[in-house]
Amino acid sequence: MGIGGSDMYRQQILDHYKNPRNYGELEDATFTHVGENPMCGDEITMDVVLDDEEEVIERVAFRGDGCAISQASASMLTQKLQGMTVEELAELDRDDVVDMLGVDISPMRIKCAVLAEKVAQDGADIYFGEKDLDKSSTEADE
Amino acid sequence: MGIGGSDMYRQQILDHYKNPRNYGELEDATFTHVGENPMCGDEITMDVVLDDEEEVIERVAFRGDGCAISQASASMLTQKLQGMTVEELAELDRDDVVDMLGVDISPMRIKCAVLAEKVAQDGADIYFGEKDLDKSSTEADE
Amino acid sequence: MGHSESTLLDVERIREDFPILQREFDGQRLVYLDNGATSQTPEPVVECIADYYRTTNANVHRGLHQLSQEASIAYEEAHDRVAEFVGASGGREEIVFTKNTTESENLVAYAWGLNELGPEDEVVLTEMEHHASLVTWQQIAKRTGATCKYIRIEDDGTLDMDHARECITDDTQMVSAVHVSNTLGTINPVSELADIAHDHGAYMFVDGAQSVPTRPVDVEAIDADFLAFSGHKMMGPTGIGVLYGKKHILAEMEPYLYGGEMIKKVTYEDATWNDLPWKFEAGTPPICQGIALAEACDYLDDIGMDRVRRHENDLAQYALEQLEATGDVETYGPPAGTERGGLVAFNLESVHAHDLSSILNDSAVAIRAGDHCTQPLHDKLGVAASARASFYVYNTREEVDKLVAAIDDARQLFA
Amino acid sequence: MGHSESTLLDVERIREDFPILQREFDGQRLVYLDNGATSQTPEPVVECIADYYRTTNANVHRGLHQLSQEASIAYEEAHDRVAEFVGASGGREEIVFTKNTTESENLVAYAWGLNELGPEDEVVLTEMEHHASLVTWQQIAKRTGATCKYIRIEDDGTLDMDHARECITDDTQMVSAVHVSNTLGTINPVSELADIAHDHGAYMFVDGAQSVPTRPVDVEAIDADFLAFSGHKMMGPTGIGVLYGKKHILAEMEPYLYGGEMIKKVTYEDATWNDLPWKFEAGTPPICQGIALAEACDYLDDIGMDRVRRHENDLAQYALEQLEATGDVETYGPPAGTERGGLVAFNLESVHAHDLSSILNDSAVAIRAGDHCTQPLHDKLGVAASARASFYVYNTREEVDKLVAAIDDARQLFA
Ligand SMILES: Cc1ncc(COP(=O)(O)O)c(C=O)c1O
Ligand SMILES: Cc1ncc(COP(=O)(O)O)c(C=O)c1O
Repeated sequence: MGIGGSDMYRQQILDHYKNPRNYGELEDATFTHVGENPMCGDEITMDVVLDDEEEVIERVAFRGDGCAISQASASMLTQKLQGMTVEELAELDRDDVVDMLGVDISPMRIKCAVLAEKVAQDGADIYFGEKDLDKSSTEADE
Repeated sequence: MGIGGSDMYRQQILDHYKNPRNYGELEDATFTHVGENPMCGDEITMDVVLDDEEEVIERVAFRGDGCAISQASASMLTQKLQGMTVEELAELDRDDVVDMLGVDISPMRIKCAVLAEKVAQDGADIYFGEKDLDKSSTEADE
Repeated sequence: MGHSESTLLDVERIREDFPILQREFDGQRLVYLDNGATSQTPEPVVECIADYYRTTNANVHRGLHQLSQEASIAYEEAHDRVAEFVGASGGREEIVFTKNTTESENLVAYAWGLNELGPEDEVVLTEMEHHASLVTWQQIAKRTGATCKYIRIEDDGTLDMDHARECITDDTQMVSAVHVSNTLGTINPVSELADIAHDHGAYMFVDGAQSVPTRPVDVEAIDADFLAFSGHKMMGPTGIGVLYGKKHILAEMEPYLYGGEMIKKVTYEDATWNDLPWKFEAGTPPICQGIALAEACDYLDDIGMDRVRRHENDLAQYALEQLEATGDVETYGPPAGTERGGLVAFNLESVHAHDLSSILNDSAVAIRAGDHCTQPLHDKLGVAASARASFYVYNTREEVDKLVAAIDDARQLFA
Repeated sequence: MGHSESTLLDVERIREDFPILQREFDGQRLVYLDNGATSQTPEPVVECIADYYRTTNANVHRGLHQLSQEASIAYEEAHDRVAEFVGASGGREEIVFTKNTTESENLVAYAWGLNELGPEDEVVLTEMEHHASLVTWQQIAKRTGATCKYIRIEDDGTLDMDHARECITDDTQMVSAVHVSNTLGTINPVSELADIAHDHGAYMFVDGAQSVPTRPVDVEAIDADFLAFSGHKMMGPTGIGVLYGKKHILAEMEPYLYGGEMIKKVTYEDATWNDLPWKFEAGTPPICQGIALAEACDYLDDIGMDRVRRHENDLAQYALEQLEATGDVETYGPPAGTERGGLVAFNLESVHAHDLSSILNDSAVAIRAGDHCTQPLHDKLGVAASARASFYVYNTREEVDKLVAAIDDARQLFA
């Protein structure tokens, strides 16, 4: 197989793309954040509800537009994040996203894959005051 | 032989370089003009005396500094110009200069070879008002 | 190579000069349809490059030794060859070698625009400009206080020439238009635009990045004041671009990059400038790339640029018909039947262009997906991205069929 | 290639990689001593270039197809490789590919200088600057009202460091100095200059055109803010140069060339910029040339840059001794015994440098004659031109002997 290609488009990814989980808005979101890949036009908004101690992620929803990789990744991430701690979210990296997707992501598509993860992390960072509030929108850069 | 090289340095050229003819100044010059090859540092000043009708070149002298090709070419030109008409001077071109030198001039040295001819021509043009007087000094550009 | 009198291209013979076209991925032969981004390089050009380094390599202009003389003459004559290729009768003095089309645009924007534009002035562009001219003029305008205006596009992907006549006024100093759109395939009436520009005393800059490689272009017939194009899109190497400029305009322009070769005299206090075109080629130029570009011009002229043009249009029309026949593919630009550049941008209804490109890659079909450096045009078209198949002399109708079949695979996968 | 543990170069083995060195003119083997102008290109680099066009050629960054991915990865990794070569721990984000050293200087002069300099500001250069930095900063200073100052040279060709400390003041915004002089061979204390510059809040720009090819250079050890060099002087192709810049400085700098690849978002009204280093690489970059430059770095590292340095100095010392022994040759720069770059500029009393070079060419000895793009320095030395022999790893003492013998021929001819 080549570096890229439809190996990426396994049933699970297509399923999440066509039937995104947790798609929509959470009115009681603790924080909301939006991000995009300017070059691709992918865009994702994530709503996250934390528990009262603000330590554990209770519910997540997303909405957005873009390629199958970015949208499926967001959909799968909403499931994965449920029940995770904020600390665990902060530690997620590119490898975790690729593991979650369960396919090889070609180097040129990795930005699409990690967008949702970045949006969730930046949203949390901004909420907890660790990031410049100016940075009102996230750009995937790896 | 290569394109360039000591084929250029035949006895005649070396002789004119070492013993330049008509080297010096003409106090009664009808016109005087100076020119240079900025890249090479060659510099030549030519004094020309015309006859009373201002048609025929009576005497020529030059002075200057530079490589053997530029200086020998100037020396030989002072001889060649003697007795020529101003019109004939205007018609001289690069081929005439190469003929006069009697050797193949490498393309990268042609500027050195034609400098003196350009100086004489521009000097005449300026004197007869055919060239911008601003152009007070000549640059070989071929 | 030598081509017969026939007006058709001998594609099989041409393909032999491009070893890269024999590459296989997973047993499938490469179908290279990304020529609008960069063209492949024929053996004579590759050999010219290797020969240069093996036999002639030296710095130019000033060396008096044999190698430098050979390299200098070849490099200088490459300017003449390129001048001839685009009909510039002024020869080398009208041809500046840059690194790409983008730098050619920036050269004029910096050397002319930054010095000449002011708050009263206007630069007129088209809505289909590539970022190379759009961003450049937009930013130089911002710095000088000048205004950018954009000539509207009609629904069929052609320029609204009435709007062009409205936009271009006596305040207009520069009109910059893409000759062949790299997204729509539209062939713009640049000669007519040049007339309008000149009527108002403005300069005409033609972005020839997609036209010079694919059709006969004659700067003097167009009456363009400037023309920019890239070597890598016309079978030449990367790292070389061209700026054609009318001699009297280039002569009056301030220099752009400063350094060696572009000067005449330098003191610690000031400097004077070299003759054309060297005044605009500071430092050691792309010597090998310039020489190889001249070789690419030979290769293309040997095929015949009119043959190239017809082949381009033929494949584009065929692709357009095949794609439109599917029913769920939207194509952009002039409709089938109107001559266009050899490219078609499109979107498959159910599949994002990036996914489509990734899936096509599985069938070894190489297309481009994205905004093709025309983001504002894509915004106007209402899409974030599109897929684009772009053809060159070595492409065939069979390859278009493979493209269409691979699109069908994607359609099935996402169904 | 692989070199033994010995500290000496295996010159014969190296020469096998350079077919051009086998060229003969009139039955005489080429003696190429013009490496300061451009170096020759070893087979691994030539093959890397040809391979690129035969197997990988595609546009970079955005293509999702296989070829584009291969080309993109190779091109991006070339930045990392070059970063490693000069000790830039920030990797690709600190390495911008330009077309040559000259453009690297202009990039900073335009993107930083034009925006940041004003009438109160000073740029400090040295009297031995190459036109690439001298003319660039002089002209950008003229446009911004800033002042240029020149650090004096001592009689032995070294910088007067007391004068450096006088010149560099709190008004100084930029110090730009050549690392190894291409005329004098002097190795300047750029790290000391950087310290002085930084004490006054100024940036330090190092012109590494002659140092990076010939010795180990570590930007972080020098603490240079910028470093510029050219591929064609270090066994790489023409058409590629490098600008190293500290990441935080590059990040804050305005862009330079506008166009595709360097943007993030574009509308008809405005644009935002891409991440480092792409923000400074507008349009299709010199893809093949960047990849080949990385190959050249491999080739040089395989020899070992410290070995290169010693070989350079050894030949320069030997040439200096031989030339001075003749009695009628004036050499410039530090005297024999002081380490220098691998070059010697000189004049034979009775023969103009241009004539000398033409005559040497008859013995197939290739040297440069002229002002070597240091006109003001030549004025200071009181000569219009000089001859220059410059060495690289494939040169030998025997070749220096041939140079000296050929000079004797000229001496006889003009006697
Ligand atoms: C010291 C120095 N700086 C700058 C340059 C300019 O390099 P390039 O011509 O590759 O831009 C050179 C080479 O001529 C040089 O020797
Ligand atoms: C119409 C048009 N203009 C300009 C460019 C820019 O060319 P380059 O990237 O070679 O500078 C391109 C190619 O991408 C193009 O298609």
